[in-house]
Amino acid sequence: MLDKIGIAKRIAQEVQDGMYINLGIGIPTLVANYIPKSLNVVLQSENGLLGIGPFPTEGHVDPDLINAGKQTITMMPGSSLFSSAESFGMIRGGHVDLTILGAMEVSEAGDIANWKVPGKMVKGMGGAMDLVASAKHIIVAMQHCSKDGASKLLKKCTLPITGLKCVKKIVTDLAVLDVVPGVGFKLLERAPGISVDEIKKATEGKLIVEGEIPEIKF
Amino acid sequence: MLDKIGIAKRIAQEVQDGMYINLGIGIPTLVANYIPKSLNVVLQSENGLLGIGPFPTEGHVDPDLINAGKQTITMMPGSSLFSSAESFGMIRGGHVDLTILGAMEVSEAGDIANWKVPGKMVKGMGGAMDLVASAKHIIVAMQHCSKDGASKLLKKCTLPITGLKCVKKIVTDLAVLDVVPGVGFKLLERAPGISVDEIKKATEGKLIVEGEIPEIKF
Amino acid sequence: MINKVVANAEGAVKDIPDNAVLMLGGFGLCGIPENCINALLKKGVKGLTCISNNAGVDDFGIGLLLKSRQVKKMISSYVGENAEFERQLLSGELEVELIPQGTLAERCRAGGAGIPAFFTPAGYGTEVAEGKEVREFDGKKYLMEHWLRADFSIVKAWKGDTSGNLVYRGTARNFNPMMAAAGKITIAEVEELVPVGALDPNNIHTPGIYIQRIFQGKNYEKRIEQKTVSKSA
Amino acid sequence: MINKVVANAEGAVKDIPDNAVLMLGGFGLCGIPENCINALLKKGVKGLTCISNNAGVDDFGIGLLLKSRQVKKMISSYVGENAEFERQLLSGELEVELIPQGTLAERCRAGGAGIPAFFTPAGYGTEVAEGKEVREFDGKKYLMEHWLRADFSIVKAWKGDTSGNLVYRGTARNFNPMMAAAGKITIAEVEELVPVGALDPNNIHTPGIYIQRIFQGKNYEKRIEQKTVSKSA
Repeated sequence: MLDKIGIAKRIAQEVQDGMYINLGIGIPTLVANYIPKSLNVVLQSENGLLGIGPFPTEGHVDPDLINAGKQTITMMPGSSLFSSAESFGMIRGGHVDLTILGAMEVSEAGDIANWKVPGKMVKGMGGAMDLVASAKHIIVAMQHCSKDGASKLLKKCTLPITGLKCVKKIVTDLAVLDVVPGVGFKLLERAPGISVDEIKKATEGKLIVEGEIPEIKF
Repeated sequence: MLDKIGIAKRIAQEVQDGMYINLGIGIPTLVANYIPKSLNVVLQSENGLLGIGPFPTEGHVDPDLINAGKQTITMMPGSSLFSSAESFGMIRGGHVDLTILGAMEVSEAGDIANWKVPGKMVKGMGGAMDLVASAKHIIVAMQHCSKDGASKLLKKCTLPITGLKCVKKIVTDLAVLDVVPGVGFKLLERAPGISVDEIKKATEGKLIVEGEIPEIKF
Repeated sequence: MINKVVANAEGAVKDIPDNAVLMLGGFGLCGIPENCINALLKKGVKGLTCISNNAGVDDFGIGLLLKSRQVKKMISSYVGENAEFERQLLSGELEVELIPQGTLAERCRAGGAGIPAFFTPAGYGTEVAEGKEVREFDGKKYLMEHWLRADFSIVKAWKGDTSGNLVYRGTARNFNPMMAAAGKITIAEVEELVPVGALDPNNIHTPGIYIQRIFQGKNYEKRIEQKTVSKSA
Repeated sequence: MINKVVANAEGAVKDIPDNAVLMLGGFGLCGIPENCINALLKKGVKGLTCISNNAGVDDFGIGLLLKSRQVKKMISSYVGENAEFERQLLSGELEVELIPQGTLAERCRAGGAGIPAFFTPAGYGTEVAEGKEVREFDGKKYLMEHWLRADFSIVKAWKGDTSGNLVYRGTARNFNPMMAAAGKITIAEVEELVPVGALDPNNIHTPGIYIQRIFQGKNYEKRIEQKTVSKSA
């Protein structure tokens, strides 16, 4: 089973040289720490920055420099700053190569729900709907099941939808899966110590298992 | 009768302090020379500049600084440069207070034709259609009649239209007129030495003459 | 150039009436018009509709106007981190319209640029799409969204000249440029007011044509919502 | 940062095929990609559709590509000042689509920003409106216009860094930023190529994400179409 850092590390393996990447809040933010230094990638912050750098050291905090999670950040050399309209133009126009975000549910069609739980306080969708509607490639970082053991990889989402047919790949604490349109969740890799049967049990949506399923390698 | 400079001088009287103004090619460009120095106005060039200054002196010509007529220009202190999308956003969004342009024909409804003569080479509308569709206030500088004496202030335009019901005021070699929607051309002033009868004869569209019509004063 | 300078925040907001529709720049607490928010608080204007990506926190930013019950409606993309907000929302005192962040940015941009409607894929298939026209282009579904405009837009810039040309700093730019263009009257507060000619024309973020009033703000707190530091240098 | 540098114009345009749809930045002869136009001329690629506000003059800019019969279609707002152009147009060798300048700018912007269609008042009631959907908003009539995108966009900037961040100069900015974002592949030629980190992040006009290839051009002529001077200093 993977912890949050494990999920982040495994997603970091998907990153390719030359990519522009938008990282969501939570586990996706951690991915930045595990991207090999040999790769040249640029991280986008949808509030108006290309080139997110590490968090600042204590003396270098700048209130005018935050990420989409409102955390203080720094800029890499070669960064650019722009308005929210330009930023979402970039996202909507398909210029961002990879979007990594969290989810509460994903359906076997690739629908995602991650913005609202009925009955709970609604905080808003922020940029999530724009991101999922336009991203060329979306990887979801999530727990395979809820705390009470219910699967979050479903036939159909039960929570309000953020976007339809958009998720391409999922990395959970149990497995790595592709969403194959019209087919279902295709199991690619097992988390260390997790059996195919355990993943089957934890997946409500249609799970495709073909041949030997290897364990995730780091 | 007014010459081109006379028309430009009379239009300059319409300019008010604090205005942002777009000047078309030809007579409208001349208007800039006669705006009283006491007025603070800003001239917009739709290729991406607010704050057009005088033509440069010989040693200061800059190929990267031209107006919409492709003439070399200078910038006033406090200018700003921007893209064509921003520039026409400004125009379309109604931020430009006054647009002054030339016309081949104007109808009594305020329609304007100034971009195309069938049978002649079509050069394109440039920014004219955007300007007339969006300007808050449009003043047209034109000759009252064509070279063969035909009126250019018509019931209906005969040439392809640039925009509908947009012209508010016209200054010709013979007269100053308002376009009153649903009514016609309202005669405001006569050019020096021109009688009301001469203006009537030169105007095909409906001309409204109420009371004494004063001569243009400079 | 045209002089747009007013003395201070109180002067800048003095004619904002009850029930006005306002746009307020900023993302989180970054790039928000602190001085004008305080002046609105002091003035006590009521029934405001506030278009702003966020709603501040309990004791800072738009949160202050919520606490004093001056806001009737929020139009935002993300409004967490605010207990008083939640109380008013659940009790029905406050209306909230939630809009995807990119759609909000583009609707403001459309308002300033004279585009009454446009198509975006964001929100298709979600409850955001309810009642909206759906159209397909090149095999993909889009929603028609309308422009947003405001009676007054209130923006915050780093530097500005007396004719209203603005330069923002860092990620404090965010929604400010689009909102500056989408207000019938736009008020800019700046950290540093400079004479005309002091800013490079090539590097103006908001041309002065969009600004009707400008003043140099004071006592900027520039509060940080999530101070996050790394240990290594 | 990602390195996008190619050796020269020839390398930058080498895979542009016959019948490609190109966007070319510039207004008049100001801010046009001189080096790439010359490389296209040398390469002899044919059947091009060129989206560009103007079509150059007889012996400079896109006019050179017209003279060598490499252009099938021009999509522009104003195409005067070009005798060869006129001859080809009248003889039917060249197709021309004329678009109001602001609509052209906005259609390019929409292409880059993923907006398939929007409404503009420009051209309502004129022959530009033929076949287009008309819709009324707040009592005013608008046309629906679609995005424009290109197989290759070719832009010219003043300075650029190796990761593709661009800064334009003066009114040479014009259509370049929108076209940069609207190309599947975008090539930028710059007067000065600088290392990553040399440009101020706050003053980038085109973020590098839009640029796939960049090179430092040479021998810029920067021809002036209408040299106009005043006598007094």
